[in-house]
Amino acid sequence: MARREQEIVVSTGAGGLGAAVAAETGGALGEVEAIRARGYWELIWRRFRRDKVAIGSGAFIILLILIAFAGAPIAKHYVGHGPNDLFLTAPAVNLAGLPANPWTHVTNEATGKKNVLVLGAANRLGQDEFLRLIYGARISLEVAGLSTLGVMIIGVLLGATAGYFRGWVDTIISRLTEVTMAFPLLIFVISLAATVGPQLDKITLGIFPKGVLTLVVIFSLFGWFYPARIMRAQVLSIREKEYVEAARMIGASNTRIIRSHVLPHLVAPIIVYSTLTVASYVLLEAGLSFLGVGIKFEPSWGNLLSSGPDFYTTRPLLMVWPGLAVLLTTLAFNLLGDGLRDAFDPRASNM
Amino acid sequence: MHRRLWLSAAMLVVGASLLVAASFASAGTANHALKQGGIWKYGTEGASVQVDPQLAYITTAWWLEYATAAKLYNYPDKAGPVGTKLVPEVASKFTVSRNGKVYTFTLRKGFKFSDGAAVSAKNFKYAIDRVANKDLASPGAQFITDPSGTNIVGAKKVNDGQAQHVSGVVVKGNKLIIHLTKADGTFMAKITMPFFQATSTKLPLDKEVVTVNGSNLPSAGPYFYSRNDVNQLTSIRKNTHYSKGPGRTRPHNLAGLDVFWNQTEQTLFNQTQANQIDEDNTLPPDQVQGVANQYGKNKTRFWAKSQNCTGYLPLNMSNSLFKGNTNLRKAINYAVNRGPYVGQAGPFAGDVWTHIFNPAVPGWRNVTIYKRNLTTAKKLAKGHLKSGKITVYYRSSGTINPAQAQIVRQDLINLGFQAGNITMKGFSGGNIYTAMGVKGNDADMGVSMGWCSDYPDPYDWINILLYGPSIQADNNVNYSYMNIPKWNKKMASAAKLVGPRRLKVYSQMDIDIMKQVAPMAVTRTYNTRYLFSNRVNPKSLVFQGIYSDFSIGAMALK
Amino acid sequence: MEAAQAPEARGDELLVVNDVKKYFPITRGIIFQKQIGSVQAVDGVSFSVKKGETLGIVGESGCGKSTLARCIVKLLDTTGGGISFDGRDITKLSRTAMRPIRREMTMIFQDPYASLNPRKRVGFIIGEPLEVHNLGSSSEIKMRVQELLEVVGLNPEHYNRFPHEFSGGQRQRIGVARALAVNPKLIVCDEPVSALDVSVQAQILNLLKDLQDDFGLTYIFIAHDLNVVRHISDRVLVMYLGKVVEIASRDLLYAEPKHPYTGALLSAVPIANPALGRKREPIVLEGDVPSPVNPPSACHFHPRCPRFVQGHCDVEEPPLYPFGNGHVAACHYPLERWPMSADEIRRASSPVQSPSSQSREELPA
Amino acid sequence: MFRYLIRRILWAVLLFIVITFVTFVIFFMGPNDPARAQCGGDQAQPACLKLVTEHYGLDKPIYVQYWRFFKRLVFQQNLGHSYATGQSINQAIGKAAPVTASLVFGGAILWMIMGLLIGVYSALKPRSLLDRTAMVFVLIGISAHPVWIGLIFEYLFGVKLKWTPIANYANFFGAPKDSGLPGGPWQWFYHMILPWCTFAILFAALYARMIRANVMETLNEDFVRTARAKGAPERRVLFSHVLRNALLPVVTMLGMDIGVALGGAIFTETVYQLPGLGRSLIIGVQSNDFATVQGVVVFATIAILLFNLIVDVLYAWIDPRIRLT
Repeated sequence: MARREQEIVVSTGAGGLGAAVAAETGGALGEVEAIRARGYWELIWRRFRRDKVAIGSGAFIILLILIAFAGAPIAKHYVGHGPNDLFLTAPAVNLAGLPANPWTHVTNEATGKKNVLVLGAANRLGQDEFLRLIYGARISLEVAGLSTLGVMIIGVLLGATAGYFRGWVDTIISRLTEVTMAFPLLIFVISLAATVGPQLDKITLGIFPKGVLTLVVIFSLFGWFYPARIMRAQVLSIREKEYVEAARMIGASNTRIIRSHVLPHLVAPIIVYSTLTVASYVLLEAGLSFLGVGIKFEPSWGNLLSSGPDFYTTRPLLMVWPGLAVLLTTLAFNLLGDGLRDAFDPRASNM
Repeated sequence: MHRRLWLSAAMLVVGASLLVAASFASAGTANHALKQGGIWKYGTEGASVQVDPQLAYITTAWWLEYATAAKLYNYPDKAGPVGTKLVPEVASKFTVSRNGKVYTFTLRKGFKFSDGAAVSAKNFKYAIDRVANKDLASPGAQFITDPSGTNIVGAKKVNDGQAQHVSGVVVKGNKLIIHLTKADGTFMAKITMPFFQATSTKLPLDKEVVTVNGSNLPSAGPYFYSRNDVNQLTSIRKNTHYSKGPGRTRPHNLAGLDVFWNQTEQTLFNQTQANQIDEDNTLPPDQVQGVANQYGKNKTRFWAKSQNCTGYLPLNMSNSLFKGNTNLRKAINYAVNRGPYVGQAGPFAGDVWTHIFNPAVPGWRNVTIYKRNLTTAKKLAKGHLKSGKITVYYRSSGTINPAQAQIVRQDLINLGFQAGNITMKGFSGGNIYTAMGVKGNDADMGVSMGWCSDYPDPYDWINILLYGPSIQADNNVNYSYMNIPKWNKKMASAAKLVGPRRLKVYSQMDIDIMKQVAPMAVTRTYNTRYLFSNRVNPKSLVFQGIYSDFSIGAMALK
Repeated sequence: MEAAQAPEARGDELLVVNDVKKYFPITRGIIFQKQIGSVQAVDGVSFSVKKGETLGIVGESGCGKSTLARCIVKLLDTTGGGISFDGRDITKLSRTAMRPIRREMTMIFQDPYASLNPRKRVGFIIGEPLEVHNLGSSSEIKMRVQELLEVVGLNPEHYNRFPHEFSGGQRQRIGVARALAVNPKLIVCDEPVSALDVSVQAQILNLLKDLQDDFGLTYIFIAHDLNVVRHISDRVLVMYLGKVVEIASRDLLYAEPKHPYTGALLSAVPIANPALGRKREPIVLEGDVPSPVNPPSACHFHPRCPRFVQGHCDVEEPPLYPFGNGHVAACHYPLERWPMSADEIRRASSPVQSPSSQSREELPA
Repeated sequence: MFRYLIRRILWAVLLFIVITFVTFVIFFMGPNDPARAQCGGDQAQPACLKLVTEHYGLDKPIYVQYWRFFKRLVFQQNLGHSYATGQSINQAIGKAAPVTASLVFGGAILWMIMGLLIGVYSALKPRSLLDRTAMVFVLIGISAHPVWIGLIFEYLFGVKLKWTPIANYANFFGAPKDSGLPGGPWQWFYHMILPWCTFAILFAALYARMIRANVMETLNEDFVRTARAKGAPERRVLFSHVLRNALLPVVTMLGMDIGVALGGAIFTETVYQLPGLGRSLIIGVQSNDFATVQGVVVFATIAILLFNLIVDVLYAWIDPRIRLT
C-alpha cells in the first residue's frame, strides 16, 4: 500500500452539504463549444515555438541532416571528386608534405579536369577536407542516430517491461541493468572496439560505411541501461496512476493498456532523452575514432580530428574544422533537447 | 630467424663478420675536445624495449646494449667501414682449434661491472647459459642451437630444459673455451651479438629483468642501466668502474642518457625544438622540411641517415591472381604511385626505388626499372585481372601506413579493379609479417612492408627473399612465394660464387628478376631523420653502421 | 492461506464477501527476493450487499478500505477468502473469465485528476469500456458516449475535449459516465468525492443518487467522511486496521454505535446543530493508527480503546456480536449508551498501552 | 547497518565476477592469440607456442581458463605479465594508477570549485550578464570534445605561450635521483595544470548547471523564506540553509561521477601523454597486449566497485533511510 492517500478536504458538515445539494441544478456546465480542443502535441508545439534557441537548433540539425545525406552527393557532383579521392601531386600536397590550403585548384588525375579544394586538403593524401567534413557528418549522424535508436529500443523495451510487469521480470532486468552499469564503460568500449571491432567491421548491410555498425552494436550493447532505468521509473509511476487502474478495471488487455495508456506517456521522455543521447554519441564516436579504434579510412570527424595534430602547427585549420563541427552539432542537439524538455514539461528545472 | 623492417638491425652483425672477420681494426683514439658529463634526453614515439641483455633484440634495444655491454670482441664507436671491423675488448686474443670446433678466448683483467664486481670468464659462460635457458626464451638461443650453423655443444640440451648449464662452454682461469658441434665461419660475428656480453650472475638465470631500479642490472660496458620503467623511462648511466685500460678504450662522454618512451610525434618535436629533449628521431612529417631548411641536412641539428632497407609490396605468386600472371605483376609495378607513397612520411624519408638492392647492398646499381605510367600499366593489365577481385593486407597502425594503403588502393582502382572488389585487411604492429608468412594465406599483396639487411651480402636479399625451396608451412619471409625452378637454380649457383663475380651476378639477377618476373613492387629506400637540441654537439655524432644509429658513447653535449 | 470458501448467495444479495484477506508481502534480497513479512491490509472481512442498496464503508486512512474495494473489483487478487458476485464465485477467475463480469461491476475512483488519462479525449475515455467489450461500432459508441455525457450532466459537445479542460467536479462526472457506460449492476465508489470541494461533492452525490434511482444501481460507497456516508448509504460498514468492526443500517449506526471506535469516529464529526454539538464531548483518540505490518494482538483497537480490559481485549479476538436488526459489532465491551459516559471519556483520554502495540516499523516506500 | 554492508559487499563481489568473466570471454573470443603474443608476436616459434599453450592452458575450455585466472587474481592478487613487455602488470598498474588518480581527483576538486563558484553565483543572480555568460560556458563545456579542448590548450598555452609544459608527468614525491625527470609537488602541479583544466571542463559545466538548478530550487523553499522572514543575515541564509541542502545531492553525484570520470581520463591522458591507466590501455590495445588490456579493465572494475561501495556506505551512514530499500 504504497499509495499515499489524498489530502482530506475539510468537511463543513451536513448543513453545508445540504445547502450545496439545494444549490445544485444539474444544468449546463461550462460554455457550449463545438470546436475540437487543442491536442497535447499542439500545446507542446506552441510552447516549443516560443523557444527561439531550440527552434534554431532544430533548424540547424535539419540542415545538417540535409547536408549530410542530400548535400554531400550534390557537393561531390559539383566539385567533381569524392571524399576518398586522392590528390597526390602538388599543389594538393606540397613538396614539404603539407596539405593544400583552402581554395586550391588541383588537377583530377582520373578526369583530367581542374577541381577545387574548398577547405584545402585534409592530409598528405590530398583528400578534400570539405567533402570529408560533410561526409563525416553523415557517419557521425549515422553512428549517433542508430546507436541512440538501438539504445532506446533495448532500453525502452527492457525498462518498460520491467516497470510494467514487475515481479521476477523486473528483478532480472534490474539486476542486468545494474551489472551493465557497473562495467567501466569507456574502457570497455575501447577494448571491445579494438578487439572484436575488426571482425564486426565487415558487416555493412550494403548501405553503411564500414565500422558504423560496429560502433552502433557496441554502443547499444553497453548504453541501454540508462534509458532502461529512466523508462522503468516512468512506467512504474504511470502504472500506479488511477487511469491505468481504471483501464484494468474495465477489462482492458495488457496490450491495450500499454498501447493506449502507457506508451503515449513515454513519448516525451523518449524524445527528450534521445536528443541528448545523440549529442553524447557524436562525442563518443569522435573520441573513439580519435583514439584509432572507431571508424577507419572512411571520413569521420574523429578521424579528421586525429589527423589534425599531425599538422597542427603548420595547418591549424585542419584541427579547427572537425572540432567546430563536433561542437556545433553537439551544441545543437543539447539545446534542442533542453528546449524539448521545457516544451514537454514546463515545470521541469534546468536539470 | 626473422628479419623485418621494424626489427631492422637485429642480425646485422652476423654477415658483417662473415666478410670482415679476418681483418681487425686497431683501437680508436678518444676525442678529448668533447665536453664530459650531462644527461642526454632521448624521446621516442615507440613502446619501450626489453633491457635484459639476453632478451634485448630490436634495433633500439641493441643501440642501448651497445653502450652498456662489454663483449669478448666488439665493433668500435666509429662511422664508416672502420666501425664494422671487430676489435678485441674483454678478450685480448682468441685461438681456434685446427678442426675449427674449439674457440679459446683469453680474458683481460680490469673490466668491472657497474656494481664493482670484476668481469671473469664465468660471466660469459653465464650469458650463454641464460641465452640457452628454456624458460627465459631468449631469441638468441636460435643462434647457438642451429644444427646447420653455429651450434654450441650442450646448448640444445639446455634449450630443451634437460640441463641448466651449457656443457660446451668451459671456464679455465682467465680462459673461456667454447666447443662447437661443427666448424662455423660466422661464430665470431655471433658471439659479438649483445646476447653474449659479460653478464652479472646477479641476474636470475631463468627470469627476465624487466624493471630496473639502481643496481639490479649491472653491466661491464661504459654505461649500465640504472633505471627501467616500462613504457615510461629507461636510463643508462656511466659505469664508474669503467676505467681506462687495455680493451677499455671506448668513449663515454655523457654522464648518462634517458629514454622517454611512448611520446607523441608532435609534442616530442615541440619539446626538442624547445631544447627540453635532446634527440628526436620520429619527426612529424610536416615539420621535416621546415627544420631541414632551418638547419640544413647533416650539419647541426637536423640529420637524415640512410638505413640498409628496401620497401616493397610483395605480390603473392601462389594465389590465383598473380600466379603465372607476369603481365599484371608488371602492371602493378608501373601503376604504383611511389612518389606520394614515400612522401607520406614527409621529406627526407627515403627515395623512390624500383629494384631490390638499395645503395647499401654490395653490388647495387643506380637504375630505374619502372617509371610510373598508367597507360602502359592498363595495357599490361587488360585481360589479366582474372576474377577482378584482390585482397590486400596493410598495416593499420600509425598514420603513414594506412595512408600508403589508400594510395595503393587508388592505384589498383586506376588499374581497373572495382573499388568494391578490393578487400583491405588491416594488421596492427608487425602482425602483417606473421600473416603473410603463413603459406596459403589469402593475401594477393601486402603494403608498407620492407626488408633490412642482416649482413652486407646480396644473398640476404635474393636467396632469402625469393628462393622457392625454402618455403615452409609458416614463418616464411618469401612473401611473394616465388618458386620458379629456373631462378631457384640460378640463385643456388650464385650463392657459391665469391669475390667481384658474386656481386656482378647478383647485381644482374636483381635487375633481371625485377624486369622478367616482378615478384614484388619495390617502392622505396629508408632514412632515419633526427632532430637534436641546441645542447647537442654535432661533432660528437658518430653514425655506427652496424647498429644503424649514432653511438651513445661518442655523443657529447655542448 | 485458507482455502477460499465459495460464499453462499441468497436471493437478493448481489455481492457476498466472505472472510476476504489481502496481505502485501514485504520482501528483501540482493538478487532474489524473499518474503520477510506482510502488510495485512484486509484481514478477514465478510459482508454482503443487496441489489439496489448502497453500502457505505468508513474508516481512517490506511484501514484497508481502498484495498478492499480493489479486491472486490478484482484489481487486486485476494490472499484468501471468497467473493461472489451475482451468484458467481469470482475469486479464482482468470483475466479472460473475468471480462464479462467487468461489464456488470465497475468502479469510480477517488482522484478525478489521476483517474483520467490526460493524453486522451473525453470521448475515448468514456467510450473505452464499450470498445473493450465490443459494444457497438465506433459511431454507435460515439452516440452512446454523448448520451452518457448528457446523463451525467455534461455537454455532449465536449466529446472531443481533454480532461485538463474540465473542473474537478466535471471530471468526476466523466468518471461516473465511464463507470456507467457498460450498464453495470454494481458500482464501487472509492472515495469519489473526497478530492472535491464541498459544494461539488454534493453535486456528485446527488448525481449518484439520481443515477441509482434511474438505473437501479447498487453502490459500495467508500469514504472517510461520515457525513458523506450518512448522506448516501443505506447501510454502513466500519473498518479498522483491515477488519470489520461494525455493520449496521445507517440510522442505527448513527443513533446507537456499539463499537468504541465507531463512537470515536462519530464524536469527531462536526455537527451542524450548535446546541447538540456543545452538549457532546468529543473523544480524542490517542496515538496514530498502528502499523498493519504488525497489528496489535486480538482486538486491533485495544491500545486506543477507552473501554479496554486487560487480559481480555488483547488476548481474545472479539467476533461480530449481533445486536439485532442486522446490527453487528466486534467488541467484547460495546458502548452501552450514546453519547458515552463521562467515565468512558475519562478512560479514553488515558488509554493503556499494551505491549503488543509497541513494535512499529516503517513501511517500505 | 551491518546487514546493509554485507549485502552491498556481496553484490559487489558478484558484479566483480560477472564483469571479469565477460571481459575474459570477450578477449578470449577476440582475434588475439595470447600464445602468439607471449612468444614475441611474429617471431613465435612453434615450440614456444606449444609451451605457452600448455603452460597457460590455452587449449582448455574457457571456464577452466577463467577459473585459473580468477584463482591467480584472488589468491595471489596477480594480474600476470604483459605479453608485449614482459613487465608484471601489477607493477605497471601500480605505476599508472597514481597518475590517473592525480588526474581524476585533482580534476574533481577543480570541477567542484568551478562548478560551485559558477553555479552558486548564477543561481543568486539569475538572468544577469554573469549568469548568461556562465550558461554559455556550460553549453560549450558539455558540447566541445575534451580531446579538442586538450589539443587547443596544449597548442595555446604550451606551444604558443609557453606558460606550461606541453606534456608528460612529474612525480609528486619527487623524481628518482639523477633521473633527469622533473619531480616534486610543484613540478607535479605545474605538469598537471593543463590536464586538470581539460579534464574538469566537461564536469565543471555539468556541475555548474546542476548546482545552479539545485540552489535556485532551494532558494524557493519555505524554510529559506522562513529564515529570511526571521531576519537571518543573507550570508547565513545562504550558507547554513541553502547550500547545505542544495549540495547534498551534488555530493552523491560526485561519488558516482568519479567512476565515470575514470574512463574519461583516457582522452586527457592520450593528449598529454600522462602515463596513466588510460594510456596503458591504449598502448595495450595498439600492441595487441591482451594481458595489459585485461589488467586495466580488471583494475578499473575493482576501483569503481570499491569506490561505489564506499560511497554507498558513506551515504547510508549519513542518511539511514537508504538502508531499508
